[in-house]
Amino acid sequence: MIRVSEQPLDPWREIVVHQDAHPELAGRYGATAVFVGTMRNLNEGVAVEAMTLEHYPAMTGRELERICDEAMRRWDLFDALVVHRVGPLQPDDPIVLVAVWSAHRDAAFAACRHLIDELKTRAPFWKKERTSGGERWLEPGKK
Amino acid sequence: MIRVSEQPLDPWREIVVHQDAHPELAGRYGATAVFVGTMRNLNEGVAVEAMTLEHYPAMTGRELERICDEAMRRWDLFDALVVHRVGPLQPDDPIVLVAVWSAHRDAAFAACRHLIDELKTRAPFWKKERTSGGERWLEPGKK
Amino acid sequence: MSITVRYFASVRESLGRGEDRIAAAGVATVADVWRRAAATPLPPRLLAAINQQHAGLDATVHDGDEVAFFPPVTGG
Amino acid sequence: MSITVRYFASVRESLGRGEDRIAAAGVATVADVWRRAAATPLPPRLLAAINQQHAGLDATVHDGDEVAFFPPVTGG
Repeated sequence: MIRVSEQPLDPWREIVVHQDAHPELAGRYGATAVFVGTMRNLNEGVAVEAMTLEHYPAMTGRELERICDEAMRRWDLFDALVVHRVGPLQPDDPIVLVAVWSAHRDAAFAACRHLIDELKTRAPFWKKERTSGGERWLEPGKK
Repeated sequence: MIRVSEQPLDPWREIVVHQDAHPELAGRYGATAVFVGTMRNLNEGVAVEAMTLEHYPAMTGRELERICDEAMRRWDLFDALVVHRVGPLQPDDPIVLVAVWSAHRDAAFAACRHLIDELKTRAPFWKKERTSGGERWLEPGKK
Repeated sequence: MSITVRYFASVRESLGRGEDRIAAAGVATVADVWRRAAATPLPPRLLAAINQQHAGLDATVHDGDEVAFFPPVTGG
Repeated sequence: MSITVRYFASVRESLGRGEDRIAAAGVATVADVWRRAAATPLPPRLLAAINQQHAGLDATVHDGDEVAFFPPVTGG
Protein backbone atom coordinates (compact mmCIF):
# COMPACT_ATOMS: atom_id res chain seq x y z
CA MET A 1 0.00 0.00 0.00
CA ILE A 2 1.25 3.48 -0.73
CA ARG A 3 0.23 6.87 0.53
CA VAL A 4 1.38 10.47 0.17
CA SER A 5 0.69 12.61 3.21
CA GLU A 6 0.56 16.34 3.73
CA GLN A 7 0.14 15.73 7.44
CA PRO A 8 2.97 14.95 9.88
CA LEU A 9 3.99 11.32 9.53
CA ASP A 10 4.19 9.03 12.54
CA PRO A 11 5.88 6.00 10.97
CA TRP A 12 5.57 3.70 13.99
CA ARG A 13 1.88 4.39 14.29
CA GLU A 14 1.46 3.85 10.53
CA ILE A 15 2.91 0.36 10.97
CA VAL A 16 0.59 -0.50 13.85
CA VAL A 17 -2.45 0.80 11.98
CA HIS A 18 -1.44 -1.12 8.86
CA GLN A 19 -0.88 -4.38 10.75
CA ASP A 20 -4.17 -3.98 12.60
CA ALA A 21 -5.90 -3.49 9.24
CA HIS A 22 -4.45 -6.79 7.97
CA PRO A 23 -5.26 -9.41 10.60
CA GLU A 24 -5.10 -12.07 7.89
CA LEU A 25 -1.31 -11.69 7.90
CA ALA A 26 -0.91 -12.15 11.67
CA GLY A 27 1.20 -15.23 12.39
CA ARG A 28 2.28 -15.56 8.76
CA TYR A 29 5.18 -13.15 8.58
CA GLY A 30 8.33 -13.79 10.58
CA ALA A 31 10.31 -10.81 9.35
CA THR A 32 9.46 -7.12 9.18
CA ALA A 33 12.07 -4.75 7.78
CA VAL A 34 11.50 -1.02 8.06
CA PHE A 35 13.28 2.07 6.85
CA VAL A 36 12.41 5.56 8.04
CA GLY A 37 14.00 8.64 6.50
CA THR A 38 13.99 11.66 8.79
CA MET A 39 14.80 15.29 8.13
CA ARG A 40 18.25 16.19 9.46
CA ASN A 41 19.17 19.54 10.93
CA LEU A 42 22.54 19.45 9.16
CA ASN A 43 23.33 18.81 5.51
CA GLU A 44 26.89 18.87 4.21
CA GLY A 45 27.93 20.78 7.29
CA VAL A 46 25.27 23.50 6.99
CA ALA A 47 22.47 23.95 9.54
CA VAL A 48 19.08 23.39 7.93
CA GLU A 49 16.15 25.35 9.33
CA ALA A 50 13.28 24.01 7.27
CA MET A 51 12.43 22.10 4.13
CA THR A 52 9.69 21.96 1.54
CA LEU A 53 8.91 18.74 -0.27
CA GLU A 54 7.39 19.28 -3.68
CA HIS A 55 5.99 16.43 -5.74
CA TYR A 56 4.15 15.71 -8.97
CA PRO A 57 0.83 14.55 -7.55
CA ALA A 58 -0.52 12.88 -10.67
CA MET A 59 2.67 10.85 -11.03
CA THR A 60 3.74 10.16 -7.45
CA GLY A 61 1.10 7.60 -6.61
CA ARG A 62 1.55 5.73 -9.87
CA GLU A 63 5.31 5.62 -9.49
CA LEU A 64 5.17 4.41 -5.89
CA GLU A 65 2.64 1.73 -6.88
CA ARG A 66 4.91 0.61 -9.67
CA ILE A 67 7.90 0.38 -7.33
CA CYS A 68 5.89 -1.63 -4.78
CA ASP A 69 4.40 -3.96 -7.40
CA GLU A 70 7.87 -4.67 -8.72
CA ALA A 71 9.15 -5.54 -5.23
CA MET A 72 6.14 -7.78 -4.55
CA ARG A 73 6.87 -9.68 -7.77
CA ARG A 74 10.59 -9.93 -7.20
CA TRP A 75 10.61 -11.06 -3.57
CA ASP A 76 8.41 -13.38 -1.57
CA LEU A 77 6.60 -10.71 0.45
CA PHE A 78 3.29 -10.71 2.24
CA ASP A 79 2.96 -6.96 2.12
CA ALA A 80 4.70 -3.65 1.54
CA LEU A 81 3.86 -0.19 2.83
CA VAL A 82 5.30 3.10 1.61
CA VAL A 83 4.22 6.44 3.06
CA HIS A 84 5.83 9.70 1.95
CA ARG A 85 5.43 13.15 3.40
CA VAL A 86 5.07 16.27 1.24
CA GLY A 87 4.79 19.97 2.05
CA PRO A 88 6.67 22.00 4.67
CA LEU A 89 8.88 20.07 7.10
CA GLN A 90 10.97 20.77 10.19
CA PRO A 91 14.15 19.01 11.31
CA ASP A 92 13.37 15.67 12.99
CA ASP A 93 10.19 15.26 10.93
CA PRO A 94 9.90 11.79 9.41
CA ILE A 95 9.88 12.05 5.60
CA VAL A 96 9.38 8.51 4.41
CA LEU A 97 8.41 5.09 5.73
CA VAL A 98 9.11 1.85 3.93
CA ALA A 99 7.97 -1.38 5.61
CA VAL A 100 7.86 -4.91 4.25
CA TRP A 101 6.61 -8.15 5.71
CA SER A 102 7.86 -11.58 4.69
CA ALA A 103 8.46 -15.06 6.08
CA HIS A 104 12.22 -14.67 6.36
CA ARG A 105 14.67 -11.81 6.72
CA ASP A 106 16.64 -12.13 3.48
CA ALA A 107 13.62 -11.09 1.44
CA ALA A 108 12.54 -8.44 3.95
CA PHE A 109 15.91 -6.66 4.02
CA ALA A 110 16.49 -6.90 0.27
CA ALA A 111 13.03 -5.64 -0.63
CA CYS A 112 13.09 -2.81 1.92
CA ARG A 113 16.46 -1.61 0.66
CA HIS A 114 15.36 -1.92 -2.96
CA LEU A 115 12.17 0.04 -2.30
CA ILE A 116 13.89 3.02 -0.72
CA ASP A 117 16.62 3.04 -3.38
CA GLU A 118 14.07 2.97 -6.19
CA LEU A 119 11.95 5.60 -4.48
CA LYS A 120 14.96 7.90 -4.16
CA THR A 121 15.89 7.34 -7.80
CA ARG A 122 12.51 7.42 -9.51
CA ALA A 123 9.69 8.86 -7.41
CA PRO A 124 8.94 12.50 -8.33
CA PHE A 125 9.73 14.28 -5.06
CA TRP A 126 12.04 17.28 -4.70
CA LYS A 127 13.47 18.75 -1.53
CA LYS A 128 14.16 22.43 -1.11
CA GLU A 129 15.92 23.33 2.09
CA ARG A 130 16.21 26.61 3.90
CA THR A 131 19.44 27.53 5.64
CA SER A 132 20.69 30.84 7.03
CA GLY A 133 22.13 31.39 3.54
CA GLY A 134 18.75 31.12 1.86
CA GLU A 135 16.88 28.41 0.03
CA ARG A 136 18.31 25.75 -2.29
CA TRP A 137 17.05 22.73 -4.15
CA LEU A 138 18.86 19.58 -3.06
CA GLU A 139 20.99 17.43 -5.31
CA PRO A 140 20.62 13.66 -5.12
CA GLY A 141 22.61 12.85 -2.01
CA LYS A 142 24.54 10.28 -0.05
CA LYS A 143 23.33 6.81 0.54
CA MET B 1 20.96 -0.28 24.34
CA ILE B 2 19.94 -3.86 24.88
CA ARG B 3 17.18 -5.46 26.88
CA VAL B 4 15.78 -8.93 27.46
CA SER B 5 12.08 -8.97 28.23
CA GLU B 6 9.82 -11.58 29.76
CA GLN B 7 6.85 -9.36 28.97
CA PRO B 8 5.12 -9.08 25.60
CA LEU B 9 7.20 -6.95 23.28
CA ASP B 10 5.67 -4.00 21.42
CA PRO B 11 8.53 -3.16 19.05
CA TRP B 12 6.98 0.04 17.63
CA ARG B 13 6.35 1.42 21.07
CA GLU B 14 9.90 0.46 22.12
CA ILE B 15 11.22 2.62 19.30
CA VAL B 16 9.08 5.62 20.28
CA VAL B 17 10.07 5.29 23.94
CA HIS B 18 13.72 4.99 22.99
CA GLN B 19 13.64 8.00 20.70
CA ASP B 20 11.80 10.06 23.31
CA ALA B 21 14.49 9.12 25.83
CA HIS B 22 17.20 10.42 23.48
CA PRO B 23 16.15 13.94 22.47
CA GLU B 24 19.83 14.78 21.87
CA LEU B 25 19.65 12.66 18.70
CA ALA B 26 16.59 14.40 17.23
CA GLY B 27 17.46 16.05 13.93
CA ARG B 28 20.81 14.29 13.73
CA TYR B 29 19.82 10.94 12.23
CA GLY B 30 18.42 10.76 8.73
CA ALA B 31 18.10 6.99 8.54
CA THR B 32 16.46 4.49 10.86
CA ALA B 33 16.57 0.81 9.91
CA VAL B 34 14.52 -1.66 11.90
CA PHE B 35 14.12 -5.41 11.92
CA VAL B 36 11.38 -7.18 13.85
CA GLY B 37 11.26 -10.96 14.12
CA THR B 38 7.80 -12.32 14.83
CA MET B 39 6.60 -15.80 15.80
CA ARG B 40 5.07 -17.58 12.82
CA ASN B 41 2.16 -20.00 13.06
CA LEU B 42 3.80 -22.27 10.50
CA ASN B 43 7.32 -23.70 10.43
CA GLU B 44 8.48 -26.00 7.64
CA GLY B 45 4.86 -26.68 6.78
CA VAL B 46 3.78 -27.64 10.31
CA ALA B 47 1.31 -25.56 12.33
CA VAL B 48 2.94 -24.16 15.46
CA GLU B 49 0.73 -23.68 18.51
CA ALA B 50 3.15 -22.11 20.96
CA MET B 51 6.80 -21.55 21.66
CA THR B 52 9.12 -21.20 24.62
CA LEU B 53 12.25 -19.10 24.40
CA GLU B 54 14.96 -20.22 26.78
CA HIS B 55 18.12 -18.23 27.32
CA TYR B 56 21.28 -18.15 29.42
CA PRO B 57 20.56 -15.06 31.49
CA ALA B 58 24.09 -14.44 32.73
CA MET B 59 25.41 -14.57 29.19
CA THR B 60 22.62 -13.03 27.09
CA GLY B 61 23.09 -9.44 28.14
CA ARG B 62 26.87 -9.58 27.73
CA GLU B 63 26.63 -11.14 24.32
CA LEU B 64 24.04 -8.64 23.07
CA GLU B 65 26.17 -5.76 24.42
CA ARG B 66 29.20 -7.16 22.64
CA ILE B 67 27.29 -7.46 19.35
CA CYS B 68 26.00 -3.86 19.66
CA ASP B 69 29.40 -2.46 20.62
CA GLU B 70 30.94 -4.12 17.61
CA ALA B 71 28.31 -2.61 15.27
CA MET B 72 28.76 0.86 16.82
CA ARG B 73 32.51 0.63 16.16
CA ARG B 74 32.18 -0.74 12.66
CA TRP B 75 29.53 1.64 11.31
CA ASP B 76 28.88 5.32 11.78
CA LEU B 77 25.80 4.98 13.98
CA PHE B 78 24.19 7.33 16.45
CA ASP B 79 22.47 4.56 18.33
CA ALA B 80 21.43 0.91 18.34
CA LEU B 81 18.62 -0.80 20.20
CA VAL B 82 18.12 -4.55 20.61
CA VAL B 83 15.22 -5.99 22.60
CA HIS B 84 14.64 -9.74 22.80
CA ARG B 85 11.71 -11.59 24.25
CA VAL B 86 12.07 -14.74 26.37
CA GLY B 87 9.58 -17.12 27.98
CA PRO B 88 6.33 -18.47 26.55
CA LEU B 89 5.15 -17.04 23.22
CA GLN B 90 2.12 -17.29 20.94
CA PRO B 91 2.03 -17.00 17.15
CA ASP B 92 2.16 -13.34 16.03
CA ASP B 93 4.13 -12.37 19.15
CA PRO B 94 7.14 -10.19 18.31
CA ILE B 95 10.35 -11.98 19.36
CA VAL B 96 13.10 -9.50 18.62
CA LEU B 97 13.56 -5.85 17.71
CA VAL B 98 16.73 -4.45 16.19
CA ALA B 99 16.80 -0.71 15.43
CA VAL B 100 19.70 1.49 14.38
CA TRP B 101 19.95 5.22 13.78
CA SER B 102 22.51 6.81 11.49
CA ALA B 103 22.98 9.79 9.18
CA HIS B 104 22.58 7.80 5.97
CA ARG B 105 20.92 4.56 4.94
CA ASP B 106 23.93 2.50 3.86
CA ALA B 107 25.20 2.30 7.43
CA ALA B 108 21.71 1.83 8.87
CA PHE B 109 20.82 -1.13 6.65
CA ALA B 110 24.23 -2.78 6.94
CA ALA B 111 24.38 -2.47 10.73
CA CYS B 112 20.78 -3.61 11.22
CA ARG B 113 21.35 -6.70 9.10
CA HIS B 114 24.65 -7.45 10.81
CA LEU B 115 23.08 -7.13 14.26
CA ILE B 116 20.28 -9.60 13.60
CA ASP B 117 22.64 -12.03 11.86
CA GLU B 118 25.10 -11.92 14.74
CA LEU B 119 22.31 -12.22 17.28
CA LYS B 120 20.95 -15.31 15.53
CA THR B 121 24.42 -16.85 15.36
CA ARG B 122 25.84 -16.00 18.77
CA ALA B 123 23.28 -14.87 21.34
CA PRO B 124 22.33 -17.71 23.72
CA PHE B 125 18.61 -18.09 22.98
CA TRP B 126 16.87 -21.34 22.13
CA LYS B 127 13.40 -21.85 20.73
CA LYS B 128 11.25 -24.84 21.56
CA GLU B 129 8.05 -25.03 19.62
CA ARG B 130 4.86 -26.95 20.29
CA THR B 131 2.94 -28.48 17.42
CA SER B 132 0.14 -31.07 17.36
CA GLY B 133 2.95 -33.63 17.17
CA GLY B 134 4.50 -32.49 20.43
CA GLU B 135 7.41 -30.28 21.39
CA ARG B 136 10.72 -29.87 19.60
CA TRP B 137 13.80 -27.72 19.86
CA LEU B 138 14.38 -25.72 16.70
CA GLU B 139 17.41 -26.04 14.50
CA PRO B 140 19.07 -22.87 13.19
CA GLY B 141 16.75 -21.89 10.36
CA LYS B 142 16.31 -20.04 7.15
CA LYS B 143 17.48 -16.54 6.61
CA MET C 1 -5.87 19.29 -29.44
CA SER C 2 -2.63 20.18 -27.67
CA ILE C 3 0.12 19.05 -25.34
CA THR C 4 0.14 20.02 -21.69
CA VAL C 5 3.61 20.77 -20.38
CA ARG C 6 4.36 20.79 -16.68
CA TYR C 7 7.46 21.92 -14.80
CA PHE C 8 8.56 21.01 -11.30
CA ALA C 9 11.02 22.14 -8.63
CA SER C 10 14.08 24.07 -9.90
CA VAL C 11 12.89 23.76 -13.50
CA ARG C 12 9.58 25.39 -12.60
CA GLU C 13 11.36 28.16 -10.69
CA SER C 14 13.86 28.82 -13.50
CA LEU C 15 11.08 29.22 -16.02
CA GLY C 16 8.89 31.17 -13.64
CA ARG C 17 5.81 29.08 -14.42
CA GLY C 18 4.44 25.64 -13.70
CA GLU C 19 2.58 24.85 -16.87
CA ASP C 20 2.37 25.52 -20.60
CA ARG C 21 0.07 24.35 -23.32
CA ILE C 22 1.44 24.00 -26.82
CA ALA C 23 0.08 22.93 -30.18
CA ALA C 24 1.00 19.36 -31.08
CA ALA C 25 1.76 20.16 -34.70
CA GLY C 26 5.47 19.76 -35.52
CA VAL C 27 6.29 18.24 -32.13
CA ALA C 28 7.72 14.71 -32.36
CA THR C 29 9.77 14.13 -29.22
CA VAL C 30 10.04 15.19 -25.60
CA ALA C 31 13.02 17.37 -26.54
CA ASP C 32 10.87 19.08 -29.18
CA VAL C 33 8.30 19.85 -26.49
CA TRP C 34 10.97 21.47 -24.32
CA ARG C 35 12.30 23.61 -27.18
CA ARG C 36 8.83 24.73 -28.20
CA ALA C 37 7.43 25.34 -24.70
CA ALA C 38 10.39 26.47 -22.62
CA ALA C 39 12.17 28.19 -25.49
CA THR C 40 15.54 27.83 -23.71
CA PRO C 41 18.41 25.36 -24.26
CA LEU C 42 17.93 21.91 -22.69
CA PRO C 43 19.34 22.11 -19.13
CA PRO C 44 21.85 19.44 -18.11
CA ARG C 45 20.37 16.41 -16.31
CA LEU C 46 16.82 17.34 -17.25
CA LEU C 47 14.37 14.49 -16.60
CA ALA C 48 11.00 14.05 -18.22
CA ALA C 49 7.77 12.08 -18.03
CA ILE C 50 5.01 11.44 -20.55
CA ASN C 51 1.60 10.92 -19.00
CA GLN C 52 3.14 10.51 -15.56
CA GLN C 53 5.67 7.88 -16.62
CA HIS C 54 9.40 8.43 -16.91
CA ALA C 55 10.46 9.03 -20.51
CA GLY C 56 13.68 9.84 -22.33
CA LEU C 57 14.15 13.13 -24.15
CA ASP C 58 13.93 11.24 -27.45
CA ALA C 59 10.63 9.53 -26.58
CA THR C 60 7.74 10.14 -28.97
CA VAL C 61 5.01 12.55 -27.91
CA HIS C 62 1.40 12.38 -29.08
CA ASP C 63 -1.35 14.92 -29.29
CA GLY C 64 -3.13 15.12 -25.92
CA ASP C 65 -0.14 13.94 -23.88
CA GLU C 66 0.96 15.54 -20.63
CA VAL C 67 4.73 16.05 -20.72
CA ALA C 68 6.55 16.97 -17.52
CA PHE C 69 10.09 18.28 -16.98
CA PHE C 70 11.99 18.19 -13.72
CA PRO C 71 15.47 17.88 -12.17
CA PRO C 72 16.81 14.65 -10.64
CA VAL C 73 14.46 13.55 -7.87
CA THR C 74 15.47 13.93 -4.22
CA GLY C 75 12.71 12.30 -2.20
CA GLY C 76 12.99 9.68 0.52
CA MET D 1 37.33 -24.71 44.60
CA SER D 2 35.42 -26.21 41.71
CA ILE D 3 33.95 -25.69 38.26
CA THR D 4 30.29 -24.90 37.78
CA VAL D 5 28.82 -26.60 34.72
CA ARG D 6 25.58 -25.41 33.19
CA TYR D 7 23.41 -26.97 30.50
CA PHE D 8 20.80 -25.32 28.30
CA ALA D 9 17.95 -26.26 25.97
CA SER D 10 18.16 -29.75 24.40
CA VAL D 11 21.46 -30.46 26.18
CA ARG D 12 19.83 -29.76 29.53
CA GLU D 13 16.85 -31.93 28.67
CA SER D 14 19.00 -34.82 27.43
CA LEU D 15 21.01 -34.86 30.63
CA GLY D 16 17.94 -34.30 32.78
CA ARG D 17 19.60 -31.54 34.80
CA GLY D 18 20.63 -27.91 34.40
CA GLU D 19 23.77 -27.77 36.47
CA ASP D 20 26.70 -29.77 37.84
CA ARG D 21 29.62 -28.90 40.02
CA ILE D 22 32.87 -30.76 39.51
CA ALA D 23 36.32 -30.68 41.06
CA ALA D 24 38.83 -28.74 38.99
CA ALA D 25 41.63 -31.25 39.52
CA GLY D 26 42.58 -33.08 36.33
CA VAL D 27 40.36 -30.86 34.15
CA ALA D 28 42.27 -28.92 31.48
CA THR D 29 39.83 -28.14 28.67
CA VAL D 30 36.16 -27.58 28.03
CA ALA D 31 35.95 -31.07 26.54
CA ASP D 32 37.42 -32.47 29.77
CA VAL D 33 34.66 -30.69 31.70
CA TRP D 34 32.00 -32.31 29.52
CA ARG D 35 33.48 -35.80 29.92
CA ARG D 36 33.79 -35.44 33.67
CA ALA D 37 30.42 -33.75 34.31
CA ALA D 38 28.07 -35.18 31.68
CA ALA D 39 29.78 -38.57 31.53
CA THR D 40 28.44 -39.15 27.99
CA PRO D 41 30.14 -38.85 24.57
CA LEU D 42 30.43 -35.32 23.18
CA PRO D 43 27.25 -34.63 21.18
CA PRO D 44 27.68 -33.35 17.62
CA ARG D 45 27.55 -29.57 17.22
CA LEU D 46 27.88 -28.96 20.96
CA LEU D 47 28.66 -25.33 21.77
CA ALA D 48 30.27 -24.05 24.94
CA ALA D 49 31.02 -20.92 26.91
CA ILE D 50 33.50 -20.14 29.66
CA ASN D 51 32.35 -17.46 32.07
CA GLN D 52 29.54 -16.43 29.69
CA GLN D 53 31.77 -16.08 26.67
CA HIS D 54 31.80 -18.40 23.68
CA ALA D 55 34.67 -20.89 23.88
CA GLY D 56 35.92 -23.80 21.83
CA LEU D 57 35.92 -27.33 23.20
CA ASP D 58 39.72 -27.17 23.40
CA ALA D 59 39.74 -23.91 25.39
CA THR D 60 41.51 -23.99 28.75
CA VAL D 61 39.39 -24.08 31.89
CA HIS D 62 40.48 -22.72 35.26
CA ASP D 63 39.39 -23.44 38.80
CA GLY D 64 36.31 -21.33 39.63
CA ASP D 65 35.13 -20.99 36.03
CA GLU D 66 31.54 -21.40 34.93
CA VAL D 67 31.41 -23.64 31.87
CA ALA D 68 28.17 -23.87 29.89
CA PHE D 69 27.10 -26.34 27.20
CA PHE D 70 24.31 -25.80 24.69
CA PRO D 71 23.16 -26.59 21.16
CA PRO D 72 23.38 -24.11 18.27
CA VAL D 73 21.47 -20.98 19.21
CA THR D 74 18.10 -20.23 17.62
CA GLY D 75 17.11 -16.78 18.88
CA GLY D 76 15.99 -13.78 16.90
